[in-house]
Formats: sequence, C-alpha cells, structure tokens
Amino acid sequence: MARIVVTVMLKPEILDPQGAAVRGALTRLGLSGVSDVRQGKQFVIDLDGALDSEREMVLTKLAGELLANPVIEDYQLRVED
Amino acid sequence: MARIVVTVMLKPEILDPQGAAVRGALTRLGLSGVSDVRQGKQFVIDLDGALDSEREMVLTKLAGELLANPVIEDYQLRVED
Amino acid sequence: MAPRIGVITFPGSLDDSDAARAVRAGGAEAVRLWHADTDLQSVNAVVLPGGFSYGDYLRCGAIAKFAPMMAQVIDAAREGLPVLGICNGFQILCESGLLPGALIRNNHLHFICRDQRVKVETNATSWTADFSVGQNIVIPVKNGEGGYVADERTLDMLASENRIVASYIGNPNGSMRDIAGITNEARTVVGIMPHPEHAIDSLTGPSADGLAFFTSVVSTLTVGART
Amino acid sequence: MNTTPISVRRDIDTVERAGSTPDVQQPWADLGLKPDEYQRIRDILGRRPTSAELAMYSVMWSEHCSYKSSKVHLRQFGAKQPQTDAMLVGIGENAGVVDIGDGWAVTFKVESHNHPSFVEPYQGAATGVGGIVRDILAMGARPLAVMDSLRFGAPEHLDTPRIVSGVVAGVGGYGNCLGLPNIGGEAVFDSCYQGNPLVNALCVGAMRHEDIHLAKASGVGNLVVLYGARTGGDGIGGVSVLASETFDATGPAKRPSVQVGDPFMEKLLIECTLQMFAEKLVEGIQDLGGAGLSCATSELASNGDGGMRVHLDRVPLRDATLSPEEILMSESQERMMAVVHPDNIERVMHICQRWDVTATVIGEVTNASHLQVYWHDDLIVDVPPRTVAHDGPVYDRPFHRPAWLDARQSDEPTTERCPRPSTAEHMRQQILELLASANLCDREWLTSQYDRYVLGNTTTGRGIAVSLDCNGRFGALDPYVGAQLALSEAYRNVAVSGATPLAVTDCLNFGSPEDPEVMWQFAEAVRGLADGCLELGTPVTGGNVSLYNQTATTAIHPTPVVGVLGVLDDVRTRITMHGAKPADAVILIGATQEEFAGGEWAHVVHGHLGGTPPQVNLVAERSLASVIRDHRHLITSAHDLSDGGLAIALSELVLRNDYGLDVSFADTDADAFTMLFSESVARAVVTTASENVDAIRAACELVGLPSALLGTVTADDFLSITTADGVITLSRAELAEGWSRTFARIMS
Ligand SMILES: Nc1ncnc2c1ncn2[C@@H]1O[C@H](COP(=O)(O)OP(=O)(O)O)[C@@H](O)[C@H]1O
Ligand SMILES: [Mg+2]
Repeated sequence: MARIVVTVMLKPEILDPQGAAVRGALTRLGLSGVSDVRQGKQFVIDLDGALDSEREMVLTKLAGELLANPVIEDYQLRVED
Repeated sequence: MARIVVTVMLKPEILDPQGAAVRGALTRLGLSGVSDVRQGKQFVIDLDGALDSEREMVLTKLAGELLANPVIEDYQLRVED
Repeated sequence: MAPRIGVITFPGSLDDSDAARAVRAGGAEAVRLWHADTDLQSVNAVVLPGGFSYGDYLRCGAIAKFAPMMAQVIDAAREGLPVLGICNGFQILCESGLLPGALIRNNHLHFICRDQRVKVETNATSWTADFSVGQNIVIPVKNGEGGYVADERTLDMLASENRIVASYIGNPNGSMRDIAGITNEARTVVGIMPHPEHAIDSLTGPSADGLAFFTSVVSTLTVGART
Repeated sequence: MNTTPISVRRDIDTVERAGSTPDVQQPWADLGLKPDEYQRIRDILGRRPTSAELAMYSVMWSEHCSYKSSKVHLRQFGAKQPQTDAMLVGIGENAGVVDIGDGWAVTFKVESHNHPSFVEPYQGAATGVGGIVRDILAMGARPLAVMDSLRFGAPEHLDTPRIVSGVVAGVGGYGNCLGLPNIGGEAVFDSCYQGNPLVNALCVGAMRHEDIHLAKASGVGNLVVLYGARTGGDGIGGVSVLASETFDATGPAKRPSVQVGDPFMEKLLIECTLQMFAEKLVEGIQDLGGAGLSCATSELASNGDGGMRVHLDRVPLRDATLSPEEILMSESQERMMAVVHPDNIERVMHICQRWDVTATVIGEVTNASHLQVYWHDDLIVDVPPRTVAHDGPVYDRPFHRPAWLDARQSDEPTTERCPRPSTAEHMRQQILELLASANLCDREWLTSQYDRYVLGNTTTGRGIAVSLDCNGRFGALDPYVGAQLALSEAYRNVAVSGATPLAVTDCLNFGSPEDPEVMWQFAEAVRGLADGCLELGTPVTGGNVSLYNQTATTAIHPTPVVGVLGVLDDVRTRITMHGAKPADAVILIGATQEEFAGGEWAHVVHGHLGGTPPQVNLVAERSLASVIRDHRHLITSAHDLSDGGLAIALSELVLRNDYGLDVSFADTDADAFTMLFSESVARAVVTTASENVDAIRAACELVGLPSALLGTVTADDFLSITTADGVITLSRAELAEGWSRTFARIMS
C-alpha cells in the first residue's frame, strides 16, 4: 500500500479570503504577530500496491488537472510510507 | 519569522463526501487501485518573530478549538523553517 | 406583555431580518442583538439566524461561536434560556457545544435550495410545542453544509431520549438518520437545518408551516411566566 | 497577507519630469492606444503624459470603459427614449432608476463577465455578480435580488461541464453568500458559444426616492474615502509594461492572472454602505469596477466640480510591491469610494470599523479643475478629469450587411427541408424530444444551487417582476428583429405575472466590432431595441456592451440579452403558474402563424437554422399585457409562450403542477402541428373559472387579440391533446422522463 499526500494552495499572488478570515480570527482570539495565513487543501490518497512509475505519472498529471486548478493554485505531491 | 503548518482531516470514522468524489474521479480518469481518498485542509500560518512558548500554547489551543472541530476532525501542527 | 426574543446579527448573517419578522409574526417582540455586544437586553429567548457568518470560510459557525454575544448566549442557554439555531445557527450551536454532533458538506457536494418535507418528531421542546407529533410540514432547505453527523452512540442517545426534533422526508444532503433538527437535554435549545422563518406565509414561502416554531416559544414562555 | 511595506526604490515619473522630457519613448501601443489617441493625450495635456497618466488614459479609453465602438449607436436609446414619468435616473449613471410609486424607486442593470468566466469559470462568474451588485449599491439602493443569463457551448462538448459547473457554482456561491435570492435567468447551450461562454448577471435594488445617490464629487473640502478590500495586483496585466521600467533589480511580485471574489467582504460592504446612506453621511459614491481607481476618481471628479486631489500612497495595499501606475489600474474587487463632508468623517470611519471594513481618506475635493494624484510628495497625475472619463475616442466603425445573410434568410424551414410529423404519435414523440433537449429541459440542477428564499420580507406591498431573455438564433437570422424578439419575450414574461412593464436594461453580446459584418449586426440590434422600446413605452435605463466574443473569425450569434422590469402595485394580486383548479378553462390568447425559423422545433428536430424569424408585433404585446393585467383577479394561472411554443408551455404546466390538461384545437384555424410548435409572438395560455371565459375573451376581442378556448384543467396527471389525426396522451411521468434527466446527463 502506498500513501500519497497532495497539498494544494492558492498561488501567493491570488487573494485568499479564507486565509484572511482565519488570520482575523486568530488575532482576535489572542495570537499575536500573525503576518499571513493561507488556507489550502490536503488530499490523502491511498493506493493498493506500490506506486509504480506509471501510476506516478498518472497521479502527477491528475494532481495538476483535477486536484489543483493551475490557473490559481500550486500543488505539491509527496509519498508517505 | 516562523511558519506553522496545521493540517486538519476528518476523523476516519466520519464520512467524507468530498474525498469520495475525488476517489471516483481519480479512478475514472485512469488511476488504478485507489483504495481511499480523504480531503482535508491545510493552514499555513506566518508569524512575525519566533514561535515562543506562549504563542505556541495559544496556537495549539486554537488549532483544536478554531481550526479544527474535534467532534469530527483530527489535526496536526508542524513548525517549518 | 409579549415576550422579547433576541435575533443575533453576525457579520455575514443573511436571514436575520426574516427571522425577526417571523418572531413578530409569532407574537413576540423582536430584539436585534449585535454579535460584538455583550448585553443580552434581558430577552426571553434567542434566535441564531441563517447565513454565512464570517463567510463560513473556515467551517460553518466556527468563528461565530467566539463572538462576545455568543459567550452570553452559551451561559444563558445552560441556565435554560430557549435558543433556536436555524441553518448557520444550528452549526454555531454544534460548534459551541450546546448541541452534540456537527454538520458537514452535503453528500452531493452542491448547495441545495428546495421546498423540503419534514416530519416533526417531538413537540416536547420550547420551539415545537404547537406542533403535533408526526406532523408533516413543508419548509425551505438551503445549505451547502447541512449533513448532520455524530457518532453512533450520540445518534442512539438522541433517538432514545426523543431528542430528534425533526427528520427529513426525502433526505436532501445525506444527514445521518435523516436528521433535520435536534434538541438539548433540557429541550430548550433547538437546532434545525431547514428554515421555518422563510415559511410563515404563503406569499413569501412555500407554506405557513414554519410559523409554529415561533408561536411555540411564545406559548412556552407565556405558560412559564404564569406558573 | 503581508502588508509590511517593502521599500522598493522607484523611479517616479512626475508631471514635472514629463514636462521637461518630451521625447521619452512611451509604451502606448502596448497599452492598446492607437497613434492618434496617444497624440490626442499629448494635445490635451500640452506635454507628454506621465506613465501614471498614460495608464489612466489607456484603460479609460479602452473599448470596455469608453464604449468607443458602440457609443454612436447607443445614443439611439436616448434619442428614441419614450416619454415616461417613471424614469428618475437615466443612462449614464451606474444604473438607471425607475419610480414604482409611493415614494419607492427601483434600480436594475445587467452586466457581462464573459471572458473571465471562460478563463476561470467559478471566479469569473462570482466576480461578475459582485460587480453588478456594487453598481446597484452605488445608486443608494439595497440590492434585493440577482438574475443570471448564461450561454454555454454545445451540450455534448467535453469542456462544457467544466464551464457550466464552475459558472453555476460561482453565481450561486457569491450570491448565496450575499443573501441575495436568485430570481431567475436563462441557461442556453449552442456551439457558437464554445470558446466564448456568456455570463450576464443582473441585480435589482430598491430605495426611497430621497436616497438616490449619484457618482459625483462636489463640495470643496469634502473628503474622498476608499473603503473595502485592500488593493492588490488584480487585473493589471496590461500595465506591467509600465511597471517593469520602474523597478530595481528585485522586481515586482507576480501579478495575479485571475481575480478572486470575497463575497463575505462584499456583504460587509453592503451593510456598511447602507448604514452610511441611512444616516445621510454620503455626498457622492462610486463603486470600483473595471479600471479601478482610475475610473472612480476621474468619474467622481468630472461629474462633480472637477477638482480632486488624491494621495495614492495612502491606499491600503495587499501587495506592497505595486507601483503607482498599477494601483491606479488595479481591479481588485469589493472596494467602494465615497465623498464625505468633513463633519461626517468620524461617523463614517466608525461605521466601517463596526463592520470590520478598512476605510482610508485618500484625498479631497478641491476647487482646482484638475484631478491631481500624488505619490508621496510627487505630483504624478494632473489632468482635466472629463478628458479621461468622458472625452475618450469615438469610432464610427464601418459596417455592412453580411453577404451570406440573404442565403440564410431564404433557407426557410419548409416542409421539404424540415419534414413535419405525419401522425399524432409522431408529434407526441417530438414533444418528448423537445422536452428532453438541452435548452428546454428542467433547470432544477442549476436553480436548486441558488438560494431563492432569503429576504422574504422585502415586499413593501408593491412587487416587482423582472425577466431576462434572448434567443441568439433569431439574432443570427435578423439582428434587428432578434433584438425586438428578445424585448418582446422579456416584456411578455413580466406581463403574464400581472405586472406593468416599466423599463429595460440590456447586455449586448457580440463579436468583434472591427469586422464590418459583426458591426452591422450590432448596429441593427441597437436600432431594433431602441425602436422596440419606443413603441412599447419602456425606456432603456442602462446596460452593458460586450464585444470581441469570437474565436478567430467566428463570432457568436448576436446575443442582445434584454431585461424588462415591471411593477405590481400589490404583490398579492400577482399571477403565477400554479393557481389553476380542475375544471378551470384553458384559453390561448394571441394569434398563431406558421413560424418555425430559428425556433426550437427546427433546431432540435432538424438542426436547422435558416429563414426569417417570427414576425414582431409589439402592438399585440401591449394588448396582451393590458388584458392580463386588467383581468388578473379572474386569471388563475398564466404561462407565456416562447421557446418551443404551446407544446412546451402546456407540458410545463402539467409538469409543474398537480393537475392535467385536456385540450384541442377545434376552436382555432391552424393545424395541430402549427398550433403546438410555432413560436409566434404575443401569446399566452391562461386559465380561469369557466364562468369568466366570456369576460376574458371579450376583453381580448376589444383590443383586437384573437383568443381560443383550448379545453379544461383536469384532476388527473395527463396532458391530452386532441388533434385531427387522433389524441396525443402524455402522462406527467412520461413528460418528466427526459425533461428531468437531461441537465444532469449533460453535466456527467
Ligand atoms: N441561469 C439561470 N439562472 C437562474 N434561473 C434560471 C436560469 N436559467 C433558467 N432559469 C429559470 O428556469 C426557469 C425556466 O427557464 P426558461 O425555460 O428559460 O423560462 P422562461 O420561459 O420563463 O424564460 C425560469 O424560472 C428561469 O428563470
Ligand atoms: Mg426564456
């Protein structure tokens, strides 16, 4: 079994109203010096069997096409064990 | 400057409709053997200055009260550098 | 004198004026309360209206539960103040621990707005006294994160203690056990996902079935005052 | 978000420097200016513009902001404006305002966000809704509801679900979060919109007459307040040519390619603005939309006394690396600008703070006649504001009738080209085929994602009805007639609710104005709409033009989307589609001719587009409206006939109610096929108690409208239609079969 974690974050230059709302709340609730908060998504994908190179290729492609919207988002893929 | 990353995932026993939809889509689009997908959130929090023990305490508390709802979600906190 | 019922406005509340209108239609005086204030203005009950408090950006109701006015409401509710949370208000009640469980993304992943058939399961609460048990009503449902979830033990407890207030006929969002609304142990705090305040006359709503939530609390409060 | 100012050394192009360096090469062509336009700027200023001035002129003189290709034609809306007392504010302001009686006024406007919705459907549609809502708010009104008119590519195309789901979620996500009910719209599929989807959003708002606000900065010493979201680098792609020259080696941060909306911020903006209005704290107000601060400052100043001083360095930024030129052009969403008397400023700041909205005084009204913009101590803009906002170039572009149009118009859907159904059973199949087609099927998939219940208490006793309509195929056959048919349909839609149509807004979606054939289509559509509005007595109060909707040389169908606003003096008397009772009589009002060109039957059954569209009859539309309005106490339900004709209207009545219909055409002159599928104008089906049939039919006769008694409402679930060739029977379940599944099928 392989576990792949894909994290998707809005590109730095894109407005992130969700992050801004969280920043406001953290500050109001007593956390000082919060300079920025960005909110993104995390997908935890479990595969039967190992992540062979073919599946890795498919997954990398789908991360950029399905999981993330490359027009506004960046993504990262990491294999956990 | 300190950067803290908080990830929040639905507890394993809670139904995750978004994860299920992503699983279906990945499979349809050609990724074989996907046994499970869970979708969660990731918060990237930037602080001015260092993460001293007081701010760490506040943050740990808010992660469990604000960023995650412990009734349905688990969370993890990690300091990046 | 008519009871005074508070309606809290949070940043992003949408149904607060419709809720206030329903309160008046139910025979009470509507008192507008502001999230950042701390004076409950000696209201006899509180409605937490629907909407997208703080944009619902983090999790529905997650930020609103920390509002100064909510601290007052939470304390007063524990002392027996009747509270009705509608939609986003229901989410706030769960987030703040006044009601068990939580509300998650609809199973079909879409916002859904439709006229919903709902069965009233109990009239032994402050907000449903004027219904008969088993009564079918039609009120609008409109939410993106309206799926009620709780662990099996909690669900069993709610059922065995007769604390499921209303259930869906035709589940719109994957809510566990078709739950549309629940109440606390004292039966004073009720959370409901569909919107009774949008169904108080047939001109603006699909029915007038929702009005009884508001007349119920007025009768409950009036009886309470007499005894 | 990082707001710590980073000190970037900038080489500021000041007015002083511009005066002393006349020969500096400027990237005017990259900014979309033509040589003569650049020369005109130099003539106006008597020197070369600074880079900030160049930025302002280039964006304000763009097609989008200056209407340079369309202006000469749009003037007809004013020139042919019907006499009416209802119009309180006309074209030219953020939105027109109409009197609805009792001291109440209504404002409404439709606007396009087409191209952004192709690039990023969710955010494009969402920010489209945000923009039109701020326009309505800027008039002093509380926004009450939104509508959306959407056009997508072919239903079977692979890219269509991406666009549809994104656009619908974006319209819903933004509007729902603002608490504005979505009260209707259109969703049309046609391959001509494949790379050019159309997203037209309408907002309607209401106010008391005394609350009408205008976009003007007057009163020397009054303060200019910018409030709402911080300014980021959104929508400034073009000016990067200016920015790149002015940065040191560190370079600017990347600029966003897509604008992201923040509906929560917009909701706060609405509430805080309404509170300022209620306390009478605002002298003038303007939303920030296209061209951002360039537009807001130059329009406010030129509509007022002309003088304004702005300190650009005070603008709160989301991205500290923005250059002054970029700040002037940024199209960051959710921002407003108010002109406030100094005595009221404290209160305004307090209200903004209460709603957690950032507000900053960035300037003041002056007695100079220029708009002056400072960056710290440097004067970087010094212009007569009118020359920026109103005196842009105007083109009378060449146009001519397309050579191919004659051939298309003579390609009538004759019985040879488009064989008609030969038996009753055949006709029955075609009814089902139409119901299951992309443009006629149930839109529940879409409408259930929109909140339609919020703000139930906005009724003031008075009610308003709004409809948005267009059939692009009619426009493709004849743009003049197509525009009038869009008007006619929207007018009829409003009329069948019992409301009196009062005013019009429009969004004119066309291809490239540089193509003389497209320009002709545009000119014809405007002429048709202006003539039609004059005849119907409903003035155009405002609207929007979207050009360049084309891929290579292929333009979309001419798509003049028309919105009609009507008023009911008592909402309780409105007519719905749902009030009929079994045994009520079913009456068809209006004349039916053999008109199939451009209609749904020819499109769905034969994939045919040719011939001349249905004949316009605005006199009959007026008569129909008056009969329905004057008899609304007798009419139990009404449905207008439009796309798909009577067949679809009858089917919808059965589908959306719990009764059946039993009809025949014995009382009419035409054959059953024509009766069912023709799309002749000025027709409606109404139901009424049998004792009122004569009264209604007599009223029709009085105004010269034919009427026919079709049959009765039945207590069962069947639509049964008696024809000369036998009876067509359709149960509700059969009708629903394809109709209710098609949309989801397109989306899967
Ligand atoms: N994009 C849309 N947004 C909101 N409502 C829509 C949209 N498209 C269609 N509708 C609604 O769906 C219903 C059916 O659409 P349509 O057949 O075009 O109606 P009509 O004949 O009244 O123009 C109408 O109530 C219409 O307002
Ligand atoms: Mg229509």
